[in-house]
Amino acid sequence: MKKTMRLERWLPVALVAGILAVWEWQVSAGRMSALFFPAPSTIAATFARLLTTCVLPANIVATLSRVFVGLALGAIPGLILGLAMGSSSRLRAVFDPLIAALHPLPKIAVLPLIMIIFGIGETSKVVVVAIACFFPMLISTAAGVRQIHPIYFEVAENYGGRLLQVFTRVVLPGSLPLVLSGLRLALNTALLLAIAVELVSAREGLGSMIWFAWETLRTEELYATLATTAALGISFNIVVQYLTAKLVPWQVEREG
Amino acid sequence: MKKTMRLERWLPVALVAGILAVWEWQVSAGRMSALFFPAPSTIAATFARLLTTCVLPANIVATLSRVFVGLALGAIPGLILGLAMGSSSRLRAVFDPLIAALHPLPKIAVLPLIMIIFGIGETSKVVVVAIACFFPMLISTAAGVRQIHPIYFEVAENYGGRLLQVFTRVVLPGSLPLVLSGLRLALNTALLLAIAVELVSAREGLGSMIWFAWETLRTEELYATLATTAALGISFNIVVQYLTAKLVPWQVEREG
Amino acid sequence: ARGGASPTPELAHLKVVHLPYLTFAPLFIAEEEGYFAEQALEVEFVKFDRSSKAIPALVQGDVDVLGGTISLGLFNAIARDANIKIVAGKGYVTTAGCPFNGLMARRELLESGQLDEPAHLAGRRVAANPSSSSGYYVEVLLAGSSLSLDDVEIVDIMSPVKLDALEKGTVDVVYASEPWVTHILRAGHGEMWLPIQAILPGFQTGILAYGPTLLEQNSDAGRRFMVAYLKAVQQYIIEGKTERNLEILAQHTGLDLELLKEACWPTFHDDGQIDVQSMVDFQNWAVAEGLIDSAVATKMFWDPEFIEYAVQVLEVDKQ
Amino acid sequence: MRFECHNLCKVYLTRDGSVTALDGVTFAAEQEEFVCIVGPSGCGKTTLLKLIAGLLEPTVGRITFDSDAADGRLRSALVFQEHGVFPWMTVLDNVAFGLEMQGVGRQDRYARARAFIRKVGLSAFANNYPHELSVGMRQRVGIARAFVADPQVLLMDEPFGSLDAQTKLVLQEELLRIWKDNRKLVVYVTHDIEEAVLLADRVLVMSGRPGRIREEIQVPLGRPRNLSDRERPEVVEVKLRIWGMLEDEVRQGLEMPT
Amino acid sequence: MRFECHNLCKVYLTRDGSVTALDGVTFAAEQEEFVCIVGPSGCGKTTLLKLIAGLLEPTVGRITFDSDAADGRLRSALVFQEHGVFPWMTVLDNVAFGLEMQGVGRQDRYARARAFIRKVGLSAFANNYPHELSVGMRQRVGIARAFVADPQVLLMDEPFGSLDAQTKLVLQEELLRIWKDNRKLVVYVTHDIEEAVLLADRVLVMSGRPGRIREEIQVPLGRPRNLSDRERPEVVEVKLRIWGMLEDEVRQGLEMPT
Ligand SMILES: Nc1ncnc2c1ncn2[C@@H]1O[C@H](COP(=O)(O)OP(=O)(O)OP(=O)(O)O)[C@@H](O)[C@H]1O
Ligand SMILES: Nc1ncnc2c1ncn2[C@@H]1O[C@H](COP(=O)(O)OP(=O)(O)OP(=O)(O)O)[C@@H](O)[C@H]1O
Ligand SMILES: [Mg+2]
Ligand SMILES: [Mg+2]
Repeated sequence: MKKTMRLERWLPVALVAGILAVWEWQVSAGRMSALFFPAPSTIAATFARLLTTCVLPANIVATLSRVFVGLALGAIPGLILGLAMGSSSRLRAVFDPLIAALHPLPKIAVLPLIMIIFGIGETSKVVVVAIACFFPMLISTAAGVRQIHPIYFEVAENYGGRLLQVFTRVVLPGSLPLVLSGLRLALNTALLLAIAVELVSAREGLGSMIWFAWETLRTEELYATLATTAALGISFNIVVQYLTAKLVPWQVEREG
Repeated sequence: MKKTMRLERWLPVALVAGILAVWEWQVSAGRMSALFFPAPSTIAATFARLLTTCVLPANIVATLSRVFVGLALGAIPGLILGLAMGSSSRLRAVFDPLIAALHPLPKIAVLPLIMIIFGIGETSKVVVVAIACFFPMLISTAAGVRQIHPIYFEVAENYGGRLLQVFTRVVLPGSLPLVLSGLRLALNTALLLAIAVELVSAREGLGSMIWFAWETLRTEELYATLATTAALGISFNIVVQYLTAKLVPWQVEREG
Repeated sequence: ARGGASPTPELAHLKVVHLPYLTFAPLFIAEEEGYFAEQALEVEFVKFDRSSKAIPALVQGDVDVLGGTISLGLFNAIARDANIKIVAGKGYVTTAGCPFNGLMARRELLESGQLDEPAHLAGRRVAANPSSSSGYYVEVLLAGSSLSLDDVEIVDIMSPVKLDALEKGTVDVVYASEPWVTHILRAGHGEMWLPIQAILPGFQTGILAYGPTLLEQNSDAGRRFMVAYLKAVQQYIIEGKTERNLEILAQHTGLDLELLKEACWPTFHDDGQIDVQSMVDFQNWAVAEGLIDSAVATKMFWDPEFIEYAVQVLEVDKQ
Repeated sequence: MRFECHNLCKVYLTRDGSVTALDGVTFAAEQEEFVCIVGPSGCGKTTLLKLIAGLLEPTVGRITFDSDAADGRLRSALVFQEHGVFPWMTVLDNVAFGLEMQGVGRQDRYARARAFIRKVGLSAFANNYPHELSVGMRQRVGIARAFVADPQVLLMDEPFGSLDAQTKLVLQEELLRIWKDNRKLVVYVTHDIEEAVLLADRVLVMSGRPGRIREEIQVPLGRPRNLSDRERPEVVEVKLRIWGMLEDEVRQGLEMPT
Repeated sequence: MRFECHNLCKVYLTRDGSVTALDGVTFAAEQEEFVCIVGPSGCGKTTLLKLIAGLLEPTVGRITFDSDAADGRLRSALVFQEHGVFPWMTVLDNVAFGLEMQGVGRQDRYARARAFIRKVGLSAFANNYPHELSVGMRQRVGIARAFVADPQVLLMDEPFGSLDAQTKLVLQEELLRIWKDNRKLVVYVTHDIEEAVLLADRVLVMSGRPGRIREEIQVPLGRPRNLSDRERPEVVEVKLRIWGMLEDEVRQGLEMPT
């Protein structure tokens, strides 16, 4: 089992490596536009340059700080309201239509309004990120609570559990696997939105780098930034997997 | 119970009505900028005008067709891969890093690349929508499959269920509540992205209306379009709730 | 056939980048007045939210004509062997007349004399985009006082927000072009401080560019397009804010007639000429700033063949 | 502590109709009594226990309690037929759950929980999660959880159904000891008629769906009892009587389904 | 159809260590035999059945089958101790599940399922979902599902544990009928020693964790048997012998936990 698992670990790496190799070859053979699809080697060189000149690290820090502040502001309320809505059909009846109405509102399109309300500084950017990651967290969490078997609520009630106790000992752990999948969605959404906001209005961050790369049509910088984003996505996933292993030790893992 | 439920139905309506009333009053008292926060009555009038001149209906159709084509192209593969990844730790090991890397890539920022590959027409727009709604569907579905109690897989195996049978009779129904919550996320994401794409490059659709409203500083049109988006979100939610009631008759509804 | 080179030219279908801006007025007029149709052209307007975003499509041949503001991406694409060229001007900074764009400042700053000269910008908050022409304007302005962009606080915000930020005092100076100049003036919290004509007179703000489809494959259609375009430019220049032009602009920009009448309209050279020197300067600035790799030679980015042809045809027509 | 059930009816609404689980159940459980309930599968025993525990609302009828507790609050503990052991808690936390809800401190509740974990033979598994246990072991967790919570009323729904005969005997003895020493009221549902007779002061025999109390049988045995002493004539006699009653009910249910 | 277990060991890995559930289990089950397995709670009975059903891989050892089935494929059906009834299927679909997996057409499988649903007394609930059933009713769904699948080997893990004595008797008789008429091999896990003796040809007595086969006892009763005839001296004698064996095991487990 261990051995085959190791194979599976390497398969995605091999896949990506293969795609990059074909890409490199196609570009060097002149069959792909080097302007829009610069050779992976060029991208790697750019990546290295951006990394060593600290351009990339500084921008990563800027984006990540927006991601995490936004996540804290959005995902925590999303979690709490999701737990509450998942547990109570009353709260669902009240909030569900509001959530449904607010969720699809285009965040970037209302960014000017948000800037008018929250000012032109960091707050607005972080608020947009928070709003965006609030929803997946809430919807996943509420679904997670609803799939908790009712018997566990009965047990808690039977032993005189009060609201808060039921929350922390039944609702939260029972929905935890789905809270974590909501967290995964929320983290990625936060990153997506942080970048989207930066594309529109920020002087630093991965999004502003992407915008800049497009404005100057330096596509190798664009790809280097996209690769950074992908790397952040992978690290987020590793964090969530680690959290899952730590926080959900009771999860039964099927093989195969 | 019936009676209180009816109360809960009306509570969100009352809430929204209350907010609108305060808003109207604040604007008419000159305490809110009528430029950026036009009075609800103005917005309603604009809404009515856009509706009767068929501007709004035509744009809704344009956006919805992108939403649904994109959803079909994105959510169905997301569902299938999610079911597969949820059932198999091998597939998870292979695809999880790829998914994690691709999910946070900013769709709008890569739209120009997608246009280079798929042309500047409808295809590119729909592809972006599809990519965006693929991920929440996949992640929710996979989480849904993983929370199916292993005993049901054992039963299916015990009775000689083949792969496809296990899929249709265990994996799919067992994860259905979360597939539907994934569908809700996917639908909203599709709408969000359709609008985002239209903001950037489309001559029709709600997104282009919003962009145009900003460009011409006709904020009452902006709000009318946002209200339309909210209404679409509410209808999507109603559809998903209806589907849930139809497709998950075994779901136990806790009261309270 | 009026203005046609060949007697019955084949109908060509062209995709043209469309933004609902005043600087696109000649394109709107050519379409609405049937000048394109006269030239056996069927024009399909393609929307982008910024003209720079259409450059990849132009390079790929997905669109045939790009109208827009000059952008760094255009020069970089050319530097990287993309076959696209500027073929005509589309708006320049006039030295006479009303200001189409410029730096606008908070009214109280102007009235209290805190912003009498460019040097007073030091330490102020300025809304502009450092990697585009508005950043260039600010930098040129500052250079005159031996200051640089580092001496001011640059913020990048959307036009509607500039209105609000001026009112709230969260910015001091904003770059604006019409119709936002009028919006800001109407809102009453900002005034025109330094029109661009005071900073960079004659600067070529707008251009029309062709991609490989018209440069290589169907230059005949490119010529015909230019005839229609310049004909519209001339109508625009000669007639100005006539009812017909107002109607066409209202239709394509979505702006109401009042605003259109009030706003300052951009100026064009009636022969489609561009100010090559201002582009060289702009490029040199960008190279110095590290925004583009290298400046491209004039003949690489500028192809006057089409306007020369069109001017000639129109001359013949007039006679 | 005693309670009375007055004409309890419980109707469940289902997708396409309704199921009448209980129909006019009236009985009283006296102070320090050990009441057993037997009845055919699906007759509403679990429903009745959940009504008493307050987890369900009766459709008709009501339950009244005479509690001598200081706070006037009824503290009952239900041993669920389906165990209801939390998958996300270790055995130790599961067993200590009732105490945790009562606000007992961590040290104290773990100490008390460990004592009962030992009694049900799960010391080696105190830090395991339920999915690592066998079904019978999980059932023992549920039992320990109820015992340790020290409720006034102990409601047990086939508590020893998944246990082997010997373990069952040990735990039955423990139950009787707790009941006597702590002067509790026990309501005990079982399918095992012999078990009912050996444990109870009184056996309530229920009819098939919809459940009614068909008969109340006073068990003619003194205390303390020897639980291994199954062949005493009084026991056998009562057993046979109950058996007979239930037989019609069941045959009816299986041959001519409602 | 017969099978042999050779030196089966099963070790479960847990977060902090491992649990040896089975340690060197060797026995054979012969053609058309009815084998009962008894043993203390947590000794590995369920584990053993899952190994036989192929749902788990043994850590050490192997199981060999002599099948006379045409396709050489073993068709076993396990009645799970935890029922394993699908919440998303009606009773009818649940019972017909085995047939569905075999590719039996809808009409046919529903007809055959209905027959067994009637036998377990659930006709009125054929279109209900499991959450609308009592625990015993759900267990009957699991039993009907196994019966209707008509497997070569019937593996039953405390199948009647949640049923009242009378229903149990009826279903035991049905089981014996099916076993005889269809010449099946039955491996039956139970906690009820009496039940084991009355049903089985041979009773395997397991030791406490880690589970081993402590003794194999041939039941000295002829066929057909009268299942109500519990007081026959041979039955009582064997019962007492098994009881004695298990008693040490259990006392040991409860007093001195591993
Ligand atoms: N949630 C529910 N929805 C609908 N019907 C239900 C529900 N719960 C129980 N019932 C029905 O109520 C009746 C009584 O159920 P209950 O669980 O009380 O029986 P029981 O006596 O405990 O049976 P068992 O001995 O099998 O556990 C059954 O016919 C069952 O179908
Ligand atoms: N998934 C698992 N992970 C870890 N340990 C397990 C697992 N399943 C069972 N065990 C352990 O294996 C041993 C045997 O379990 P099994 O379920 O086979 O017992 P059993 O004989 O069926 O018990 P019961 O009569 O209580 O059902 C137990 O000690 C249990 O703790
Ligand atoms: Mg019950
Ligand atoms: Mg077991």
